[in-house]
Formats: sequence, structure tokens, C-alpha cells
Amino acid sequence: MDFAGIIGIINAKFGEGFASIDEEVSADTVRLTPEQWGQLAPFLRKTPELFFDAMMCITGIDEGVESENLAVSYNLHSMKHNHKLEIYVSMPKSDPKVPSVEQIWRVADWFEREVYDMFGIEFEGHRDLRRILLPSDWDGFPLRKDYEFPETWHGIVINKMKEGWE
Amino acid sequence: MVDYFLETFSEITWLASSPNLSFVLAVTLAGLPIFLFMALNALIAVYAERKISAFMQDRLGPMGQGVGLHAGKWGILQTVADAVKLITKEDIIPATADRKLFIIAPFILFTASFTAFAAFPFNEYLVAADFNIGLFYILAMGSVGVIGIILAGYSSNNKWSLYGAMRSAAQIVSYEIPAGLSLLSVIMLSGSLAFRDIVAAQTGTTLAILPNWFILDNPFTFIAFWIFFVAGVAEVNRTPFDLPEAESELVAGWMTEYSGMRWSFFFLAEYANMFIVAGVASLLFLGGWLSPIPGYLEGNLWGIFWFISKVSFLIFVMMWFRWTFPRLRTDQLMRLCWKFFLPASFVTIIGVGIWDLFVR
Amino acid sequence: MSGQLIIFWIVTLVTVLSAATVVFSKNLIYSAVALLFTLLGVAGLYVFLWADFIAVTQILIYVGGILVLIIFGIMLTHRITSVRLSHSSMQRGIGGAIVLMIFVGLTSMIFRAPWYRVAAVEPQETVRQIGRLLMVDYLLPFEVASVLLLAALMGAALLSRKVN
Amino acid sequence: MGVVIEQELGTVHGDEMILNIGPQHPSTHGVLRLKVHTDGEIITQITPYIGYLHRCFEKHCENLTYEQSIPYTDRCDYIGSMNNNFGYAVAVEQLMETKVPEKVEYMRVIVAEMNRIASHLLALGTFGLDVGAFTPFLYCFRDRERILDLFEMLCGARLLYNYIWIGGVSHDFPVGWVEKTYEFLDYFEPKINEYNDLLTYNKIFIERSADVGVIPADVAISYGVTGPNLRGSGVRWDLRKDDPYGIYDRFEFDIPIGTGAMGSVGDCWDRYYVRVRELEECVKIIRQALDALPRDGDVHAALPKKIRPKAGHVYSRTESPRGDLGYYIASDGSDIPSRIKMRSPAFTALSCLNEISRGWMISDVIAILGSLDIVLGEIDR
Repeated sequence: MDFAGIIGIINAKFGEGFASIDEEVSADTVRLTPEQWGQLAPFLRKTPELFFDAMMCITGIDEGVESENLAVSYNLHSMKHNHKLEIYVSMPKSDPKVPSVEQIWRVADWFEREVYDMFGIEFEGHRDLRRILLPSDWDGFPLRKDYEFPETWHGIVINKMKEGWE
Repeated sequence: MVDYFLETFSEITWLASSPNLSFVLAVTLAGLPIFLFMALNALIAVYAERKISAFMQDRLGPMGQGVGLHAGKWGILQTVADAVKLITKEDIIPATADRKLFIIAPFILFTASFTAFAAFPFNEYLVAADFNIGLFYILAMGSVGVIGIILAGYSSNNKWSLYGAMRSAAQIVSYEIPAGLSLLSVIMLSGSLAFRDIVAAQTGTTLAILPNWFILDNPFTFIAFWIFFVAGVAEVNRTPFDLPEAESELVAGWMTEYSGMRWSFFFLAEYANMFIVAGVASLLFLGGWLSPIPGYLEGNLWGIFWFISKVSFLIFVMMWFRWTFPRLRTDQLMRLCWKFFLPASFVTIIGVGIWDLFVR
Repeated sequence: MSGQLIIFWIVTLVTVLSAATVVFSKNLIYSAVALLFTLLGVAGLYVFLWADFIAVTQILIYVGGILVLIIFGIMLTHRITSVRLSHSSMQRGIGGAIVLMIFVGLTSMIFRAPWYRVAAVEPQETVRQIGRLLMVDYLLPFEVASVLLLAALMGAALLSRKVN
Repeated sequence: MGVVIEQELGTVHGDEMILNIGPQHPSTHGVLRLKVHTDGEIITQITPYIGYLHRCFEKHCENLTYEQSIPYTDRCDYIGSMNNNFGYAVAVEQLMETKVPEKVEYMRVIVAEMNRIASHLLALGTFGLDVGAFTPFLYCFRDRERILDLFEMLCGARLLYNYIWIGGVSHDFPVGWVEKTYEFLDYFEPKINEYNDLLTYNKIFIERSADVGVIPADVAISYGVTGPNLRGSGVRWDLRKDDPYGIYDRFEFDIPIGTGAMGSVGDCWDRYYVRVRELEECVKIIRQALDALPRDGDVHAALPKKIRPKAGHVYSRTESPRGDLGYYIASDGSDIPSRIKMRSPAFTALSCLNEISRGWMISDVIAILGSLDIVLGEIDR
């Protein structure tokens, strides 16, 4: 099924204008709010015509220091129908919360933990939201654009990046 | 050999006057070669294992080039270098280990295989102490060694060691039964537990040209040989039964915390045990020191040669196993023992009895 | 004193001392290890009685089988090794008196008994005799005993099985 | 740190013992720590702890230009570096809408498939090692060595190639390389039977791997398990055929899947055997590509002078030896990417470990881990 068809099915269920196509970001990406994503996710997995059974990737994104927004991008794929969909959910940096899809796609368990680890986005409903790559007592979320590198860690001095290295 | 020394000493006047001294001397003189032999056996076997594994794996193994600090031509001195390294290595005892048991464990294991060698004949006369229940004695001493393994695993206070020790204890205790039962068929045929009588019963020929060894005596002893040999491989914890020290699972099993000299005692014991298993198998089933061509190439020195050759061949087969097979799992190991080997060894006992009564 | 006597005393000393360690040790696993030496010592004593078969059987069964199971049981039992064994007893007076009486009784019996003395002869072929006794003369008791042991084995397997 | 560890231990039941496999252990294939709850030797729960090899790949990429990130992708999956380069190059080219020359396309397929063979050989060998077979490991390394020699001839490096660039490759094939590759293929094809004789059909090996660690197809898809692991579960899915990138649609090859020949579909043996069969398919592809390789052409013809894609993002995935290797690249229009995310196949494969290894024994977990063919450099990035 092509992208327009998928949008058609979604809008038929949730009302016209629910899934807005954002030409600026990418041509085949749906931009959603966290609440909308919470409603849509089970529908995408269960509906026989869509049947997105594979979650390819979950990416956390910091939209830049100016925009004050964090985002999570979900790349979905249907093994049965061989069609893809990208969902782009953005939220303010002050209150980064997204519904968890960990129980719908099991692979999201570790992907969401990684996004939480790197961006501090809370996935509501995740059963085991811990840091995954960084030590459990790490401060801050390193992939945010405004992240300040710590000077020491447990008394170990961290060398600053040398000047002039680009 | 103790008796031989005592006899010799009684002819030397200054020794004959002091029976205590001559007794101690005789025991020492009989025991020392065993110790030397165990060390030599490990040296040669380790070198052989390296070279055999290397040739099986398309490599050359240890190779020395030129002179100086290299390990000799073809790496012959490699194991000597290893031994020097092990002796000079720092002796580490983990802080949380049970010190006394940790120290005593390697010696229990080593002593068990050492004392087993006492009853081991290399030919008709070359034996440290000639028992009339030699075979039974060697089996008993083999079962003492497992206590050393369990203590090593327990005292290290390490989970890998504990797992290794538990696996090892379960494995050795289980495989002792089919190993012992499969030997019974030979004991039934020879009617003795003394190696001298067992080997003597194998002299002569069968089917005109073949040597009258027990492995060729009847189909049941042929099966019994394989049961004993495989169970023996399991008892010395070698691949495919090397679960207690399975390096990909349990790091090094019960030996994880050992290093240097203490570890080398385990090592000596392992190769000594290999020799014992191969030796018992060749004494009981392959005619011991008898020549493979009955009537030719016999004599005392030829006897030692034939015996060592048979043992070396069986040790080579064990090494062949090791570099070919993957490792079994604990439950598969136990299933093999209790569901296949144990019934099969009972069948061999009954079968040999029936064969001896009716077929012969 | 002959060389054999020296060895006899060494074996006796090892047996008694390690037996004492089994009783007095406060660490369970040490007791088990001391038991190893006790059993080996007893096996040595059997050898002095010309009972080589019994000596080796002692090692094979008690050391190789039963002691391994004891140590196995200690290792598998949860935290049993850290239990401090206490030897405090309530009835020291009476207990001591009874022990003393038994000691005096046994000692006096050893010294008074008219021991049957024969010249030491080395019996030959004990194995053959034992085999004959077990397989010919006492075959029925031997078989009954084995059936009993089999029943005990099956009972143990049944009891230890997890009921799900 | 003491406090942290105590918190991690959680609830332990009476008969359970906690065993830490790793971070230093002979068969964790790197620095991986598995916290294993065991009841005797039976596993009741596994919690993998990763991140010991985290080298901030994604943060580095935010400070480097597009082409400077290529050596970093090498270091993620250091067993299949060519495929990592390839995936990254494909993703950036998709973002920039670059067309690469015909010759480069063929060269990329050849080196990527060669690297797939090398990677699979390592996977097969180490899986054998994990179940206790030492010799097949060295046989695999013997043949892998020849591929590494060819790569060394090609670009000077044996593991971290930095060979496939955005819009091209770094060097043309040196004189004699193609002939040597043909020679290698002739040498290698009969060797596959050697592995089969030695390990694949060994009775003990089948006992250890058949029916162990079964991943049913639906569980595999839900956990995002891809590549040979997914095909071992009986799902005929290969990006080279189903979503072709580069010029993979021009080649004739099969997609081997697990059939449960020795046990049930999706067990360790199936995953192992899929890799063995894929070796043959790789040889087929390389032969076709070598036959069709254009003789002349400049491999640097399409290299962009300045890599500055327009604002936007792309998610592109390629078939690495371990499965779907995805790159999510977001550009803000400058010459430095605003976000690069690598979706590594080993990461998702490892996440299903707890699900598939509960109830098995410690030895089986090592076997299952070996059959998943993880590379910690890629998981931790």
C-alpha cells in the first residue's frame, strides 16, 4: 500500500486531519502529538490492512537549541504488506513524555530505554525504564544539544576536547 | 619393586643391619620414579597435545627458530619453558577463599593419582608394588581424586568453581559405575584382580593369527572396552565430557582461581589420570605388555615398549576426541551414562557369562 | 621397632587425630575433610589385618561414594557452611560419668579377655574366598539385601521428586 | 558503586543463585554482562547489561562532517566493516540524491559480500567454540584470513577499511585483485563442505543446538530480530531481495531459511545452518558481480566536492551480515549532520535473549548467545 492509502485508512478511523503530512521534514512522514500517537499505535499494529508488525527503529531527536523541542521518530514496517511508515512525535523539552509502545512491539523496550538514556524522554507505561548504555548513576542526557560535558566522573578527571580539532 | 629393593638391600651388609632404613629407602626408591614419570608424562603429553592439535588444525604449533631464548627446534622445550613459568609464577590465594582447603585440594587430587601409579605394571616385573587386587586398588584411588576437585571448587569461593565442582562430582561419581561394571567382564574371564594374571590370561592366539586379547575375545568384551574407554574419558574430564572446566561456559570451572604451582598439580594429575585410564584399558583389553604378534618381539624391554605404545595410542585417541568433538550438556551427559552405558555394561556382564558357558 | 610398626603408629595417629577433628571442628566442611583422613586411616588399619580387599572397598565406597555425597550435600544446602556448630551440652556431669564408665569397662575387658592368639600367617587370595562366600554360600541373603537397597533407592527417588 | 549493585540484585528467591556472566568472560563475544538467575543450572531470568563498549558514536557524529563519520562506522561492527560503510554511504547518498557510477556499484557489492563471508565465518567458528568445538574455529579463521589478505591488498587495512565513501570508493581494485578473488572463490567453495563434515552434522553438535533457543517467527518479528536470525525462524525476508538497495536486484541468488531439519524451526541449529547456506549464496553473488564488473570507469567520478544535503531526514537500511542495519540521518542543511542514529541488528537480537533462554541451562545460554552472532561494538556503539 502506498503512503496516501495508509493516511487514508488512518484518517478514516480517527477523523480527517488527524495525520498531517509534513512536507518540510520528509514526504512520507506523519507528524503527531504524543496523545495521538498513544491512540494510533495499537491501531497500526492490529488493523489487518495496515499490520505494521515490525518496528524498525526508534530515534530520539533534539530539534536544536532554539526550537525547545524534543522528538521521537518511529520507523514502522509491515512484513506482510511490505509497506513503511514514519511517525514523528515532537514534544516540548520542559515536559518530555510519550506513551510507551513497549508492549505492542517488544523491540521498543530497548529502543525506548536508549532514547530515555540519551534524551531523557519519559515513556509512560514502560515497565522497565532504566538507563541502558550509560552507567545508572550518570547525570544528564548526553545527546541533547544543550548537554554540558561533566568535568569529573567519580573523581576521574575527564579530558576536554583539544582546541582546534574539527 | 619394593620387594625387589628389600631383597637387594638384604645382601648389602651395612643396610641389612637396619631394616627400618632399608624399608624407607626401598619405598622411596620405588616411589621416586613414579613422581618423575608423572612429571615426564605430563611434559611429553602436553607437547604431544600441542603438536597434535596444531596438525589437526592446519597449524604448526610451537616452533623454535635459531638458538638462544627460543624453545628449541620444533618447540621441543616449550613445555619446559611452561613448567619454569608455572613454578616461578606468583602464588595467589583469593582473599575470600578458604585458605586451608584451598591449599590442600591440589595435593589430594595429585596424591590420589600418584598412589594409583603404585600398582601400575609396565611389564611383568616393573611395578612399584605388586598387589593381588591391583585393579581394584587403582579404581578406588581414582575415586579419591574427586574429593580434591570438590574441595578446590568449594574453597575458591567462586561461583564458576562451585558449578564446575558440582558438575565434576556428579559426572565422576556417575561414570565410575559403568566404568567399573564394564571391567567386570574381563575379571570374570580372567578370574583375578591382579594385573599379572589378567595379562597372563591374554597370551596366545585366537582365530589362528590374532592375539588372544580380551577385546577380541568375544563381542561383549569388545563393547565393554568401548564403554570403559568412553567412561574413562568422562572420568578424566576431557572433551566431549569436559563440562567441569568448560572454558566457554564456566571460565575454567573448578580451577578458575588456581594459578602457578598449585594449578600445575591439577595439570599433572589430569595427564596422569589420562595415562591411568589408557593404561588400565590396554592392560585389561589390549594385552598390556604382550606383543601384538604372538610369539615375536617379546621380552621385558619389548614389553615396556608395547605397553607404552598401546597407552600412547589410546592417549592419542583421547586427544583426537578433544580436537574434533563439541561438548555435551550436563543432562545429556547424565542421560548417556544412566540410560545407555549402565544398561549396556550390565548386558556385557551377562553376555560374557553366557558366552563363556555356552558358546565357547 | 620395625618399619611396619612405625607405619602402624603413623596410621593410627592419623586415624585418631582426624577422628577427633571430625568431632571437635566447628566448621562442617572441615569435619568432612577430616573424615576423609579418618577413613583412609581405617583403610590402612585393615591392611595391617591382611584385609586388603576390605581396605580397598572401604576407600572405594566410603571415600569415593559416601563422603562425596556428604560434601555434596553440605555444598548444596543453603548457607549450611556458615552455621557455627556449638558443642555446649546440658548434661556434662552425667555424660562424663557414663563415658568414664564405658572407658573403664572397655579397657578392663581388653586387658582381661583371653585373646585367641595364633601365629601371623598371610592369608592368600582373600578376594576369591569373599567371592565364593557371597556368590555361593550366602547368595540368598546377598540377593535379599540388594532387593532391600533397591527398594530404598526407589523410595528416595520418589520422595525427592518435585510434585508439580 | 556498592549501593548501585545492591539495588540491581532485586528479589532473589530461596533456591536461586545469581550468576554474573561477564563483563569479562570467554564467550560473551565482547564486554557484555548477563545477570543470570539460576535454579541449579536452569535459568529463570536473564538481564543483559550493555554499554561497556559505548564510545559515543552518535555524539561524535554530531560534531563531524558527513565523510568524517565513515571511519567511526567501521568501528561499530568491526567484523563487517564494509557493510557498515556501505549502509552509511547508501543512506547519505539517498539524502543527497547522488547517483554513483556503475562500476562502483559492482565493486561495493563484491566487497560487501566478501565481508559477509568473513563475518559469517567468524560467527560459525565462534558458535562452534561456544559449544566446545575448537578445531572448526581455526578452520574458519584460516579461510577468513584469505579474505582479510585480499582486503589488505585492496585498501591496506584488515579490519577497519574506510573503503566505501559517499559517492564512490576509496581505491580502484588493484591489478590482479579480481583474479585473486576468483582464485579465492574456487578455493573456498569446497571448504564449505569441510565445515559441514566437521561440525554441522556432528551428532553432539546437533544435540547441543537442535531444539535449543527456539525463536518463533512472530516473536522474532516483534523483537525486531533480523538477518540470518530471522531467516533461521523460517521467515523469508532479505533486504537484498525484498527491498533492494544498490544493484542487488540484478543478481540471482536464493534466500536460505530455517526448516527445522534437525529440530524445530528457529532453533540454534537453523540459525547456524542459514549462515552456512548464505556462504554459498555470497559466492554466487560475487561470481556474478565479478563477471559483470565494468573494466574501466573512475571510482572517484561521483565523489561530491562538498557534502551539504538539504534539510530533511532519511531512514535507510541495508542488509549487514547481522541483519537490518539502519541509519537515521537528520540534516539541518549544514555540512554537519544534526543527528545520526544507527539501528544495529545485534542490539535488537540481544534484546530477545531473556525471552528465548528462560528455562534452558547455562550451557544453552552460551550456545544461544553464540547463535545470535552479536557484536558488542555495534550494540553499544
